[in-house]
Amino acid sequence: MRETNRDIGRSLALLTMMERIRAFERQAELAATRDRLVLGAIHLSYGQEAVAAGVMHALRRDDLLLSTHRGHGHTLAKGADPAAMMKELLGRAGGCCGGKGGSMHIADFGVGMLGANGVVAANITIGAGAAHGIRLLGDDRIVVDIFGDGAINRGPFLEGLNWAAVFSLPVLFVCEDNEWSATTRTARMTAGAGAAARARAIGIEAETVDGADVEAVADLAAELVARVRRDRRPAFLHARTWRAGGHTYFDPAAYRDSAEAEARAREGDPIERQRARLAAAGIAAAELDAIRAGAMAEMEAALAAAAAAPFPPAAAAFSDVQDIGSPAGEAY
Amino acid sequence: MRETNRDIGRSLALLTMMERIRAFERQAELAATRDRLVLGAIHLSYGQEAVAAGVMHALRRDDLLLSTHRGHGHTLAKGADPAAMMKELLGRAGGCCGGKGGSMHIADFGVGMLGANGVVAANITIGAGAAHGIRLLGDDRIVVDIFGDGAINRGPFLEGLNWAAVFSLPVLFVCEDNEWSATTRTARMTAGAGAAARARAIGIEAETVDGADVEAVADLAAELVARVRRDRRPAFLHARTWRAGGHTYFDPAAYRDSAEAEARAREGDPIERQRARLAAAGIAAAELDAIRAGAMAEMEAALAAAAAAPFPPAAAAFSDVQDIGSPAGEAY
Amino acid sequence: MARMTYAEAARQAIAEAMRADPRVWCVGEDLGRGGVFGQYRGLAEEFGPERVSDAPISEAAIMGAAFGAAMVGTRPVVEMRFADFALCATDELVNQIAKARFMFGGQSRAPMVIRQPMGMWRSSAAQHSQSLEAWYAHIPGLVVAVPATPQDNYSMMRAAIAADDPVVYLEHKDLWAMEGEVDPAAPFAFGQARHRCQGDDITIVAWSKTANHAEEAAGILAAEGIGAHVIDLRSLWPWDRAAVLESVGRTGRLLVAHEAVQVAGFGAEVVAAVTERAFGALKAPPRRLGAPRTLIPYAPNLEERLRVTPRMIADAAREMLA
Amino acid sequence: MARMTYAEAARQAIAEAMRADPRVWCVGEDLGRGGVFGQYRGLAEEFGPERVSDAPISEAAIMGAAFGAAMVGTRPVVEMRFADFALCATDELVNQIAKARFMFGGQSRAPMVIRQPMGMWRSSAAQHSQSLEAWYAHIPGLVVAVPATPQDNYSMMRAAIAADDPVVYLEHKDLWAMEGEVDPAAPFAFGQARHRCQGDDITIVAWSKTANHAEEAAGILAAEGIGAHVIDLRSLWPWDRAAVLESVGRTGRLLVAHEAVQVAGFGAEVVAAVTERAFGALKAPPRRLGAPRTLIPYAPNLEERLRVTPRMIADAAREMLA
Ligand SMILES: Cc1ncc(C[n+]2csc(CCOP(=O)(O)OP(=O)(O)O)c2C)c(N)n1
Ligand SMILES: Cc1ncc(C[n+]2csc(CCOP(=O)(O)OP(=O)(O)O)c2C)c(N)n1
Ligand SMILES: [Mg+2]
Ligand SMILES: [Mg+2]
Repeated sequence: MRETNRDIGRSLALLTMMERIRAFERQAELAATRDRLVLGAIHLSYGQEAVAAGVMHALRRDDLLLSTHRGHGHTLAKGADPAAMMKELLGRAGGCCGGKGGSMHIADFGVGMLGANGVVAANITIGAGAAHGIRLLGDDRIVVDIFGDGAINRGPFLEGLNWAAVFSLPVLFVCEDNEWSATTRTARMTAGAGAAARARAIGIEAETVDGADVEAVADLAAELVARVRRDRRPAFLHARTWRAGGHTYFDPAAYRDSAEAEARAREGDPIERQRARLAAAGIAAAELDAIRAGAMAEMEAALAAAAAAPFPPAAAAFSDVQDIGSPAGEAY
Repeated sequence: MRETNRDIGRSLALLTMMERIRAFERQAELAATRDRLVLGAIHLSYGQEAVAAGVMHALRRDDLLLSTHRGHGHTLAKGADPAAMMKELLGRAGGCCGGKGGSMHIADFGVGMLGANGVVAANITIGAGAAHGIRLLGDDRIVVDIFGDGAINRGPFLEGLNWAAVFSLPVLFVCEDNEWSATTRTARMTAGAGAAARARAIGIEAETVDGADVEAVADLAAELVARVRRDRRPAFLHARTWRAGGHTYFDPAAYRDSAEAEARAREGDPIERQRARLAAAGIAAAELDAIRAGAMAEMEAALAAAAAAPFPPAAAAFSDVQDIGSPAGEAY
Repeated sequence: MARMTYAEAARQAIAEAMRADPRVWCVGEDLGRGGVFGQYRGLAEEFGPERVSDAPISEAAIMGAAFGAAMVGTRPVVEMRFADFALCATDELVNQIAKARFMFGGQSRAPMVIRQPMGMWRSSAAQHSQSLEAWYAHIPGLVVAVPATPQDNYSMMRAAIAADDPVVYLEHKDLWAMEGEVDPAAPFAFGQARHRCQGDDITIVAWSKTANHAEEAAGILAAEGIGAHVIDLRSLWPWDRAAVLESVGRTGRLLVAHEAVQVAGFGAEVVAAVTERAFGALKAPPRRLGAPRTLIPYAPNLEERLRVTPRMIADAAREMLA
Repeated sequence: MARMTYAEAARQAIAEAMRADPRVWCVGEDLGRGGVFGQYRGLAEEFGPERVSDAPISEAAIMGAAFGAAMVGTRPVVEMRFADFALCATDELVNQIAKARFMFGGQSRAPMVIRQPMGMWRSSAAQHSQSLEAWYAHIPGLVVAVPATPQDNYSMMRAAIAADDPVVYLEHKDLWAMEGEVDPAAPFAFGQARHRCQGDDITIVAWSKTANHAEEAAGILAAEGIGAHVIDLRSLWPWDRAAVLESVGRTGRLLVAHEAVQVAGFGAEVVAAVTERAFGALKAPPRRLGAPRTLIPYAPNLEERLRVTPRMIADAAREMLA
């Protein structure tokens, strides 16, 4: 039964990662709402955890990732340290960007996470370019470039996909389709058959997956990642999911039908689905609960550490701008 | 035989327009090379005249047109005065833009020609917007928005087509596919199945036509224009053609295989094809020659008039900038 | 005369313009739900989704399409959400909208208001905090509006919508909730500064949020017996050079304060233009206060470090009088 | 030491950098055929199409992809063809490239040269003629290079490629064919001006093509017995304020000349910075010469009307000494 054990192991690892993502974001939300320690906007990925967990599971640590404003889950799943991430959200020293970027610019180059982005779709061309760099350097890494359904209406979607296809670059584009663009239903503002059809028209093979099913995401991601790594050309993964909460932590999402929203969130909760699957496979409820409790404890500790961390030193406002003409020397 | 007479009439009109476009551009080229009266770049449409003549034939005078850096033919076919156009190319008073725009910004709002554009693809969103304006105003005009094959790799292609489809706007997009983007073969830099496939993926019906066959262009354009006018939603026309000359008048196009280029230009010459068709339909060679001679004479006169025209008055450098804070009052 | 917020003042100005002129319409992301700062609240309900139009996340198309619609005779109010995102549509704004009328020899017009909420606002970090008014002042064809109060956000929005020119309309995000009296009949013309307070010792020139800080600084200085003449430019092109020259002619001292990066900021233009023309009147070197040439950090303590405050303005003024 | 054109000087600098460092590569439209001004001639033949890469007409992707490739350790030279088209990639340049290192707390670098041929050039009209150096000087994170001679286009291109910062590299289209001696060993550092000629009566500051005009103007003035110290800034950030202050300390007179629109141009920064710091040394009001705030027309006579010429510079200098 080696095969089954390995499968169960993966299933548990995927569940664990999803629980950690959700626990991280719950703590981030509490830091914002209860503790008022977060001033800027943070975008939570409740209900979308399977995409982060499933896709990142397919990557090597030295593979690269670029993400969006809603990037906590991706970053954590790529291997970043939650305490450093939480410090970043609180703008503290020791944050993974030294407290200078915050939630929307979270990055951990040490694990190949080359940054969230505050500009929708901007990471699409940048990620294609990271893959271009890999091609020039000649190694076998690949890039995962994640964006939302709203991003497919911006020019960089076309330009970045065409670029990747023309130059035959090792990049897996992932459209995390939660059906919403802030307060707008994306479908109302999007013509045609959607993300995958657009990718195909630009010559990139595209597959759609149920993003609430972390096993399906992990399977498809593994296949596409292997294909991209082997063939050195782009592929496209369209993950259908649902944004369980508001656009930002302070958005009550009053603009959507709450019955529908709740039903969709309930049916599409990837964590509950995975727990049910594992329970059916014979994993004890206590073990599943322990995973959750462990994740909670880890993230509570991360928040505690972040809240206790000092703010960055004043000089940080002038460092890491540029070498030539640095404001640390001459700022006016 | 009323039907046939009407057909012959249209065929002659299409030939006449193509001859006028070619004669206009020959004179423009002479103005640049022989007379050195044109300083800026001009982009000639030798070999592509059928697209201009065929598409514009389907439009009403009050319909709108937006075009590219290679827009002389479109502008003339929309009904602009060649003498005013030639004056514009020479930067003279009486030019259709007062000598302030030149070849790349040629425009004649009086015949619905809302401007050529020096930025590739920029006219795509602007044209969609003109159609948006028509929708808001509630009249039955339509917009034709022309661009080259190179433009389909810029973001505004995606954003403009999606906009037109989402808002259900009366615009006919025309991709004038001459296979070249300046000195680059467009296919080398373009992934996927091309312009029409991309349009379809954005939910816009698209048809391809042999752009060397002016009758075919005119037929398809008539059908699509009627459809756009009736259904008030966008359509897409992909015209396959061939740039017979260099990118600009001073580009010898040494980078392309001259045998292939010449063969393609010969086979694809829409004027010779139309002459042959009309000859086969019984039109006397003398009549066809007279059309050509008439066009030549008209455009020689246009150039003579332009060369004799004065340069714009110095004050023109400060007019038509803005009402509020006009540099005519305070320029520094 | 009514008391209202800065956001509400512009909202009412738009609503009134839309009632008066069916060609006026608004377009931008999420407008149907009132806009990301609530600054369009209720407009979709009153005017319908065609005239208060949602948009795809397509800044280039929002800008470009609105321009096309303006050329055929409508009068769009374009919402860019954050001034930073307008950089996704710079070609459309700078190469197309600003230039078309001139390039086409006067055949076209672009009567547009391009709203770009700007400035630092509670840890929004480097991609959501910029103040780029100097850029737009440098571009011929554009009018640049930088309102600082509810009254001005009302009057200037009305004037911007009425204008036949493209107006880059920069509201400061930190002012949305600011309250004040609004007189709908108050006169306004672009290029006319507002005299925030009178004084004969020093001229302080500012705009947008920093004009409010300058007024506060004048209060501090007044308590010390120093009279500051605070001029809120309100628009940067055209700008009220005459008012500044008149004031500096009296005070002999010029201090310019703004939130944007100081290097190549619009403060440089004010100092240069005044020095060129009123050199003889100056009793002390003119001075600028702007942000250092660094990026805007997320951490609140660092962000605070980059702000020009009323105290900094008062301190600089005092030094100039010493 | 060899005689060559401005275009050739940069070409050789790139070729040498590419020979020395396999991480250096070039990307832009039509580079394989030598680039639109021939400024990449022969490079594709020597280095192959991967390192001298053609690109689709996708300025946003050219800029964005090159940035991604820079973050993983390559060193791209990005070609924008005309500075005007860089406005199709403003988000990528200003919101991404300039800010990433700071936002990510120093984790990333963007060693990039962003070539933007600028300036008026034989009736290129409003969309192919702009000079926007002031914009980039205003953006923290960017280095701004404005070479005026073959020597500097060689030395500065070498320095720009060697830099770990993003360098906005603005070559003037009217200088491509300018010839001059180039010493590959000549020292250069950003922020060090070139003293074009010495003089004690007036300081003339300029850059790019206008620096050559300023030198010509100094010749006219010298014949009349007026000594002009002409400073070619060469880079606008960092800029050699020390050199300008030293000179104005001697001459007491400052004239700044540039091709860009004068309003909110970088000349304003020079005048403001000098006036703030050397007010006491000034014997006359400082003065700027730039383009009027209008768009660049196609007609040659109108285009000429907007140019700052050697004669205009000499006339202004004479007036300042009168
Ligand atoms: C260019 C740009 N336009 C607008 C915004 C504001 N904005 C932030 S997130 C968002 C919605 C994005 O939707 P989607 O891409 O589907 O991602 P999601 O938020 O659903 O994860 C918008 C409009 C932005 N950040 N960048
Ligand atoms: C945004 C932009 N990038 C580059 C250019 C330079 N340029 C002018 S025409 C041209 C080729 C355009 O090819 P295509 O769209 O096929 O039109 P064609 O010239 O073949 O008519 C290029 C690259 C430009 N004008 N605008
Ligand atoms: Mg979404
Ligand atoms: Mg073409």
